[in-house]
Amino acid sequence: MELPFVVVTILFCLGIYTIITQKNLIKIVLGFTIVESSLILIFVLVSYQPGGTAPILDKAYHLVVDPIPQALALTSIVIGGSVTAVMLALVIKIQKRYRTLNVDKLRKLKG
Amino acid sequence: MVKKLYKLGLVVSLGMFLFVLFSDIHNLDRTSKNYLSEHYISEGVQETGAINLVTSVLYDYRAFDTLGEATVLLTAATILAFLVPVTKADMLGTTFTIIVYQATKYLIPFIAVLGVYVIMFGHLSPGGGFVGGVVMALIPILLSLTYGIDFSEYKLTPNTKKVVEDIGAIGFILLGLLAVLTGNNFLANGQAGFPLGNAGELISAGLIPYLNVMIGIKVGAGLAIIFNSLMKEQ
Amino acid sequence: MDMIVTLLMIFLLVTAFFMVFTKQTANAVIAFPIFGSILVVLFVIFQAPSVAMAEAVITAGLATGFFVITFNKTKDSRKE
Amino acid sequence: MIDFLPILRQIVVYVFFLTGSYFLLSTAVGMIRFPDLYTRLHASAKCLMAGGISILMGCIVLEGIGFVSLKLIILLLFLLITNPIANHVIACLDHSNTMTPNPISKNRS
Repeated sequence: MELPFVVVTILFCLGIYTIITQKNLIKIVLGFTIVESSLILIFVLVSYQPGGTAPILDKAYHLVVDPIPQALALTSIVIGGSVTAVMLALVIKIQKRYRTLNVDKLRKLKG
Repeated sequence: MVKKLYKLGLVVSLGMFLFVLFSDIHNLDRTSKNYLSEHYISEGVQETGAINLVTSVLYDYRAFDTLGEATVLLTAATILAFLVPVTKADMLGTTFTIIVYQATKYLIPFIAVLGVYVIMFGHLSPGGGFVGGVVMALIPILLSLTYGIDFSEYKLTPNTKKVVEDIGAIGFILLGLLAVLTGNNFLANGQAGFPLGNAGELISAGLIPYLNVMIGIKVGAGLAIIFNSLMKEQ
Repeated sequence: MDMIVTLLMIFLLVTAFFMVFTKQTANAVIAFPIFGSILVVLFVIFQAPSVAMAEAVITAGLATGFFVITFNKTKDSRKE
Repeated sequence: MIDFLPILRQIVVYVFFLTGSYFLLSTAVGMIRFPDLYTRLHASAKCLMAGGISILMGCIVLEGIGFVSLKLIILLLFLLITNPIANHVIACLDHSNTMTPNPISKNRS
């Protein structure tokens, strides 16, 4: 079980690298969603135990995974969807104002 | 070139720090007693009456957080309604044939049945208010994607959606205040003496199904407003 | 089951790197729901069905619609 | 005497699952190997439909008569309605945006 934590680390760093270096505004928003997905994945990985069942107790059970991080992950997903919608609306407004999606040209037009 | 290497070095150092942090999380002592989770797992079904433990955490033990989460959705819908001008624009160049128009009519009852099922069985099976609300919000989205935004706003006007969203928000708070009248905490369920019923039936678990319905109404109307606002921008 | 988890993790990384380093924005937008769908399968394997349903409906379904609408509205400055 | 009904059910389930896996694999190969948009759409439509129907039929046989089978049948109906409409919309929009199919050229190899 060493591999999933390495994958989470690589996904987080990839998202941060996208936010820093990419020029297109839509790809920057994609970077935000990658970071958010990696954090949800680590919530689920912390709650998992080998041999456990899902937290729905309609039958006899032996070992149950932790329900608290799953509730937090559910909260995080819904908030992430609405935040993505607000960011994309701002992207459309920027494109209507300055007629470009490139970050460098945006910076030049301002000064 | 030097700037790019600088950024790459920053990200790599951040990755090394995160790797140490995550390996610490991985090596946590899992055999030690975790009292909160143990209490939720062993006593949760008797105290709340809901089989799905995630729902019992989300709507009973931690219901105040759910109220805050609904407030974030309301804020997002309000910001998008501010940003949008009054013009009405379609998606660029979308004219469909009659097959699509006719088949959309047969598609809507499936979506409505699925949404009501997911909302009503939220305390017995995976799902709940948020997922069911998003599925119900697909109906106005489908109308505004196929028939155009004029028809969608003729069938369901924005004032109607706003009123439905307000009914969801106010109903959640009133259901919470119902527990205060009996002399208990805000949004208390089991301690306030509501009948819990037999665990596993449809009408059980006290206030949780009604809270699910309110959250479903609120999320569905809010996401429909957000989608229509994003489409109307020209 | 361990092998399936390893394979899905490798697919997840490949999809994420393709989504970031491709040239055209349309490919990145179309690769986004594939990323979400692989995450849904991983959540079901790790015993979290509620989180899997929310991820499938919101991230892979509705957020993709938001991205496609933004991609359609910003048509005239797509070449840069 | 051997009770052969569970064995027969197992064999039927294996046949359905293998057929579905073959069709889904051919979908993936066709999406990569075909040269044009319309031929790729052809692979996506037909083979995805056949694979989905086969795997859902296998699940129905595996589950037996009950409430879960009713849900699976409703899912099958939903798939039968939505998948042709999606492919029809994609092909129709591409054709209206003046995207003509590639002409067939002999001795291309």
